[in-house]
Amino acid sequence: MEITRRGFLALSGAVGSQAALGAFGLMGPVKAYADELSKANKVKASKQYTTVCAYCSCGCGLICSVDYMTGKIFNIEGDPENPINEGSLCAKGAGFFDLTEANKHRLRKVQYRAPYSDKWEEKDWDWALNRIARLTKDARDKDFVVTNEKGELVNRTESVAHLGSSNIDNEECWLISMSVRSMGLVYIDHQARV
Amino acid sequence: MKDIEDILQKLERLAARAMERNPHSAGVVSAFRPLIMARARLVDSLDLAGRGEFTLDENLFRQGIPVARQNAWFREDDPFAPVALSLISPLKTGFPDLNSTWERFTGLIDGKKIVLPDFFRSYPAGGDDLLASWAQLLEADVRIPAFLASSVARVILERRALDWAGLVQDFEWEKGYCPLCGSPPNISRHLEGTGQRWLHCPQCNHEWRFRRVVCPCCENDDQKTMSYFTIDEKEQESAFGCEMCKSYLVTVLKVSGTAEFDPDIAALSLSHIDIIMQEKGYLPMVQPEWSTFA
Amino acid sequence: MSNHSAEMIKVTDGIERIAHWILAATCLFCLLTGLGFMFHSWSGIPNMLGGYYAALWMHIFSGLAFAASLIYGFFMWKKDCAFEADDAKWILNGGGYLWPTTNLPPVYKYNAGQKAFFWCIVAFGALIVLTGLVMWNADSFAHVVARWAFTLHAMSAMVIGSFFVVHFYLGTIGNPGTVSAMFTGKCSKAWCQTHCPRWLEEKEKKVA
Amino acid sequence: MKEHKMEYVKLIDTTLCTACRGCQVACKQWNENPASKTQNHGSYQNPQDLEWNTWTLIRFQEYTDTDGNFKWLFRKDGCMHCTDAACVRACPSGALHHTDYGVVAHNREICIGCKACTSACPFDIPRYNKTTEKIYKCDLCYDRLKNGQPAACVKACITGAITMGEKETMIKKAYDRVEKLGGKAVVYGDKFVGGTHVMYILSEPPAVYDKLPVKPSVPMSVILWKNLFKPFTLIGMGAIAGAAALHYLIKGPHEVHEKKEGEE
Amino acid sequence: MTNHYIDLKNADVILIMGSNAAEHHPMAFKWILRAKEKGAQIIHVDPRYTRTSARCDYHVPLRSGTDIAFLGGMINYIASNDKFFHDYVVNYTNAPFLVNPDFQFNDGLFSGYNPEKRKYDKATWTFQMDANGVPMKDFTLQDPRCVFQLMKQHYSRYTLDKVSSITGVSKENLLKVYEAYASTGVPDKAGTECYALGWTHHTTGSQIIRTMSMIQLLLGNMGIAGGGVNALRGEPNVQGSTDHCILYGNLPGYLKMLNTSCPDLKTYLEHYTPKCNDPQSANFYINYPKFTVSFLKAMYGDAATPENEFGYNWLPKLDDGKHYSLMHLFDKMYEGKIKGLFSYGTDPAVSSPNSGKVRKALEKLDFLVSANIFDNETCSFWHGPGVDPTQVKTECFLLPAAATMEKEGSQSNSGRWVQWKYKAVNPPEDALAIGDIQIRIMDTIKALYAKEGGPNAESILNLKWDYKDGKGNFDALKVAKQINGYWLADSTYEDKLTGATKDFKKGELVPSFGMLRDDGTTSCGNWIMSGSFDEKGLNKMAKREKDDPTGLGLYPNWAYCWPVNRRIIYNRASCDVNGKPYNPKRKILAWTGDKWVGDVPDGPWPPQADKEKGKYPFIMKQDGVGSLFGPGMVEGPFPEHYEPLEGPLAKNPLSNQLINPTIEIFKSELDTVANASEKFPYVCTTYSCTEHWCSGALTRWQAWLLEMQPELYVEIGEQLARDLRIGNADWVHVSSARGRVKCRAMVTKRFVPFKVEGKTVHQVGLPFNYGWLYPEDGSDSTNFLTPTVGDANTFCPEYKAFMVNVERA
Repeated sequence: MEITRRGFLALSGAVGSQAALGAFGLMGPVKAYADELSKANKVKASKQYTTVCAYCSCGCGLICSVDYMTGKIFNIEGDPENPINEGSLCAKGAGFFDLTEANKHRLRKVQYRAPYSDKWEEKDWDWALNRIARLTKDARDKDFVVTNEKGELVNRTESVAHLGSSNIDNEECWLISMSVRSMGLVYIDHQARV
Repeated sequence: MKDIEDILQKLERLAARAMERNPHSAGVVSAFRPLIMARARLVDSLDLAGRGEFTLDENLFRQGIPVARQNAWFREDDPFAPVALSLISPLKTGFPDLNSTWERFTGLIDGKKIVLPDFFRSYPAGGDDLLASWAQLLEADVRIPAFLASSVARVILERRALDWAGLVQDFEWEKGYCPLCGSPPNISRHLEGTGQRWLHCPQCNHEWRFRRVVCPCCENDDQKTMSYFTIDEKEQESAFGCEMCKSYLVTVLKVSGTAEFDPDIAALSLSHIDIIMQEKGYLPMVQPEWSTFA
Repeated sequence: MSNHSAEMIKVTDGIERIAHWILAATCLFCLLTGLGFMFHSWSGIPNMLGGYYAALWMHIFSGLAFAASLIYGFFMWKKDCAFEADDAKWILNGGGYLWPTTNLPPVYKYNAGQKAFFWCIVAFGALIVLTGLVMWNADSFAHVVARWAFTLHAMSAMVIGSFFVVHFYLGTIGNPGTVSAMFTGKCSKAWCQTHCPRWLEEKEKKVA
Repeated sequence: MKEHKMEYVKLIDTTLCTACRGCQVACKQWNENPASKTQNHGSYQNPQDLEWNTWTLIRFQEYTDTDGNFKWLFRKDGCMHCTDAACVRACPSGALHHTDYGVVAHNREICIGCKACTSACPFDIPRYNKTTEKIYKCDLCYDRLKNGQPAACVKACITGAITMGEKETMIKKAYDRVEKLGGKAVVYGDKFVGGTHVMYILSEPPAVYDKLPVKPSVPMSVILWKNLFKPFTLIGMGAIAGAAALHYLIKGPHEVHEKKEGEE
Repeated sequence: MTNHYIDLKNADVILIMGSNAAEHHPMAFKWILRAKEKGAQIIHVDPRYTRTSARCDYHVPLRSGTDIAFLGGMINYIASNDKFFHDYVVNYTNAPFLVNPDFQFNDGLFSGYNPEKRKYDKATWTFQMDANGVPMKDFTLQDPRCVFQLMKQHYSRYTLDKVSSITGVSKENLLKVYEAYASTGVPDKAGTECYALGWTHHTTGSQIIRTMSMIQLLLGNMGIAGGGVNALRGEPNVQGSTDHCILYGNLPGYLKMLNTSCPDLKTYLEHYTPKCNDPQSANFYINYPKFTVSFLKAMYGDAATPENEFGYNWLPKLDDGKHYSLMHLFDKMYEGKIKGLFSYGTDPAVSSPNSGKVRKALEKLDFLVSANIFDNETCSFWHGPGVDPTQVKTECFLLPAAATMEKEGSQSNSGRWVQWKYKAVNPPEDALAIGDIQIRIMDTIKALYAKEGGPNAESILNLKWDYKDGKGNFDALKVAKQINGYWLADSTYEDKLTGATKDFKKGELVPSFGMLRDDGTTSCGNWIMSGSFDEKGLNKMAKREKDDPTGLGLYPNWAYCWPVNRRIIYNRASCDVNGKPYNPKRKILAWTGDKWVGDVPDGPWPPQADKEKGKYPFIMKQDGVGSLFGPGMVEGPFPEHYEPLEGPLAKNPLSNQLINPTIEIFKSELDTVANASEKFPYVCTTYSCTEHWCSGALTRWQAWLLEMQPELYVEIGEQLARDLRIGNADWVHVSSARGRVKCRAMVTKRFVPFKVEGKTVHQVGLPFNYGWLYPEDGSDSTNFLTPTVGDANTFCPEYKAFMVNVERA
């Protein structure tokens, strides 16, 4: 029983054809105003995405409105469909906008501090990744324990540890939990225990 | 129900504010104001027969069959003619240029040349040929009789919808078209605070709640393919656009539940958004009221 | 008219006149701008002066000038305005203005009315200056003090305003020949005989 | 037919408030009021008092009631938007004025910073800013109300302690709630200064809450000032000028008469 | 949580103990207030009167660290006044089981304690088995050796006087709470408990929660709407990170980590697969091998073959009995044995105990890789107070991370609802999602090992690592599907109960963990998350339908709730043995003769009464019933009150065991302890505040939040402040045996002195949200004061009870 979508009430007459009874000129000023708005590109296009708050573990729903041109979030509000918060937010949730890049304290660049130096220097990702891989491999291989004193096969390293985090997504947690174990790390923990 | 005096005053206030806020559409709003007031007065005073005889099949409703589809839209003894006639005077004040047409229309009804029940018997299926013949009688564009018929339908269905609304109160309705009469929405508003999205039906003036990031027309829920257009410095005026079915819906943002709001007046005063969106290539979900007199 | 009676006696010296006119000017200015603030219908005055904000600052500065000149005037006229026994008699007889009377006591320099005017202006002048200062930084005073400052300021304005009109009338057309006292500083001998006979005698005794 | 003006009332139910201060943040966010550098003064209440950039403030109060059980009272302080507002009466330049919806709005352009309102307000709400020389206070988000939006604090409250609606319905809702609560609960706000557009449901008698006047009223000083001295300044001067003129016409000027020889 | 947030509205009595819900879980408190509006009674038991207490019916202050005494008293009250729910306790718990006669308890210790090793030999903690290995039961609960009688006898020592003397709670308050809560021991009443770090931050943390579970079992509150034991956890995805086990002791899905006592897969599976001879016990962990093999297949992909035991020996093994928790990690780092640390999205320099030791330990690192959205005290430890950068050799990397709305993925709230999040915007400039960072780091490391090799390089090289989308970025959907699990070969699944068969092709997704195989034909990254996709690839985590047929707030089609979308765990226990709901008004499940209707049941089997096909409700437990007698715990099958490591008393009023006999004592020179000493006479606890969140590393940077809570403060009772002549808002020093902190004094009526063992004991409290980095003049981490000691089972540090001294600065 498909209800005719288009033109249910448009019993006749083409859509949007302004010509015919222009005699009344009712829409003249409206059309002018519409053109003026479009020309001065006053019409801002945006997208809306649903996400979840990153403070306590209630899991309140949020809707982020993103300006299509600048690609920046300009408004975050409660998600009315989410049955937990039904559109409302607590004080921290309401201030969630301050976690976006609008907060100037957000980290934006890869930073490195050389041994004994007293300042951060900016680096690029490739350099940092290679350096980190080198350090990790050397530290792991140097004290790698294949068998413990009792001669049992253990294949582990106690010289590299991993902390973090219960503030990241499930997929990222699984990726970390699995990849650090493949390297043989045993000192693995995060805030769930704190 | 608030008494009719309060409603009329509210409409008066809203129309005045709309005209002050959007001067460019003041003409449209003031043209339609008498009609809107008349419709409100009629709905309040109309006493339709057969009020209690509506049935509602719950799981049909749950599958998305609106109430009107499960019952007869109109009854033979619905007061089509009196309603039509009482709409003529506001139309005269609103659209003086068409006075001759309105006169002729009154004459034709009195003279039984235009028999309204014929049209409403097969509603909403075609009635195009009937309308074409009325248009010849009226010597006017076919959209005039179409507009008259839809206004009459609006008054009667709005009165009937008040009874139907009671029937469906406690059922979930997840569809994008009106749970009572099945018409797509002409305007929607987002409640301030909770952000709930309420769609308005132009045919029976019923408002129902719908999910936020989903298209009412094709129920597409891929958030990447839906866009929202807002007008700078007028953060309440916006439109929802769906890239899948290329349809749009004028949306008034951040309106508080307790505030005074009339969807019809809002739709008229935001007609510039209709034009902007149609120029961007989107299609309206339903024919805007003002398009008859564009 | 013999030159005798046309002879002009010096009744006020230069400083006295300057003090008087500063006092008068600032008082009038404050009165007008004050009324401008108090009544929206009079908002013409502050707007004429460049808006409420500017008018307020002018009001404050002229208020300070008024205070200075008031203090100076007080010390200057205090002696002559000290009340005497027969001042009461003067008042009882309406000072000769309200109904004809003959037994007016001879007046030294200023009659009882003028003395009353002087003391009222000093009292309410001090009050209006004090409350004005309080109003200037109202938020550093207790609320009840700040609140009543506004009220007393308005009351004093009312009193000073009223006395101002009386003084203006009697100082000009009410007593012909008086106004020159404040312009040229000289009045006719006859004026002195009418208004300040005892002072005139003393003055002539000193000269002689 | 009385032009039925729509009046809103913001009802603050202190028995539902958990002092999460979402309203304080939302108010600052909507009005773009900067945060002030605060210190901990031995209480959760921060900033200490209403300021020019803090228009709403949760007041924390530790209170042991008459029969000894301890209560922690939270009260959202801010402008009460009185019907008969002392500040509007006191304001010489008309910056503070009544608007529709019952809001006491403030037109900052024409405010001359005379601070009459800060001392006149029975609730001690308006705050003066030394640098801008203007006063600041909550305006019930008047621009939002005009758009049909609820005030920012109403939107932010998650326990529903702050609600806003049409005046009569909210007053009825307040009394129903107080009846349901029983005990010493009381409705505060509709019995004085012509009824305020911000009302409280208090769990304790008003006298208990600090900085909450028990019987607020337009202070006598303002009444005297505006109803007596203000009119009488003009009337007084006018009357005396008239009397002088009459005196001049009837009695005539007090002429100087020649002092004849020997005449006393 | 066994239930979830919205379910709180269905409760008749809500006990908030060990939590400050109004301040730290405002949305949960909204649902608690909804219950209150419907007439529920809300009780708050907490050392301090907080904003939660202000909105509860009444507040009961108790001394920090005495929760087991308080709850033990309630068990005693319930058992001795016959308030327990008979039908439920007899059928659904191990109350009727007969315990091994050698099991003893005297003077604070259970049988089998070894003082040197500080461990128990659990041989005597067993049940008497009948001929075919099923525990013997006395359903009349009268046999002195049955669990119920032993429990009753154990808690008979928790008399009102003794409990009042330990906890400092008056007898009237104790009775008031016990009566109110025990009133839910009837079919048509539901009582629930909300706890948080207030309970977990103790050396006896796990046993506190177990005591409450015993109470919920006695009152029949487990598995019903408005019941259960609900943890209001602190972090947005702490439930998810715990499920995927970024924890030393577990593999994703709570599988046990490999240790040296299981050299190969076969012994490992034998060791950890529980067996039960009672046919009516589902003993769902019988499928343990399927979950383990499927995990290994998901990890190593095709490289994992039956021949190499699916890569079992590539994984690292822990030494038996050795632990590698956060406190052990920093202990080893302090000894200089740990060279490198990866610190993602965390701030241990503020949030871990004994910050002094942690910061000294960090200086001994060769390299520190941290990824965060804001800089914090850990990443910048090298220029902290009292640290000379020129002496610190650590190479530090600060990688900019993406915030939650800048990446796609799923997040589990503590009600086990896994909600899908969409990516709204790209992260700023060089910032990347943690997933992207981890993928790039592992790619580089894999390349290095491919080139240069190294010990056990196969483990790294064979790791399945193709989780990138077309453009080489981290693809959350691909990982989510890998977690859900795939069919690795065409196979047909035969449902044992109904006999229906269903065919699946290679590469299709596994619709539920019931279908996993242990022969390597299925892969599943985490068995509890299996079912988050249906076989055709519909992402159930992204579902947004709002229908709620039961009206109890289950919302079955909103997001995905592990396991298998079951919204309330152990929900079979909400019906009697024949499957008829105990409380028809709050019906979440009912047996209609051939199937269950309502929430997803705990397994499809008929109810218990059906002797041959029916199953007991607690399907994850070996015996299928709730454990009043819990031999799984390290410190004893019945929770016993022990004093905190650092407490005010020299002797435990209940026994000669002062502290928990099985906790590990750290012995570095910075781990000093001062129990019952004059120098540190006041009990101290730490907590957070509404305005800040955890270590404050996110909220301290926000002006409007910092304005409301600008500085560290210590809340002191009025009487103590008078004694120490401390005025409100004075600067004071709070010192413990380990460190000292300078902060403001907040003199308040909300802390009251306790009468403990005849002595007046004062308590103070501090938030832990502040650090030296920002705001500059704000003071430093409160955790300079806290001891390095943790719970015996979980090593969760004891932040909530230690001893301090307070004096004017």
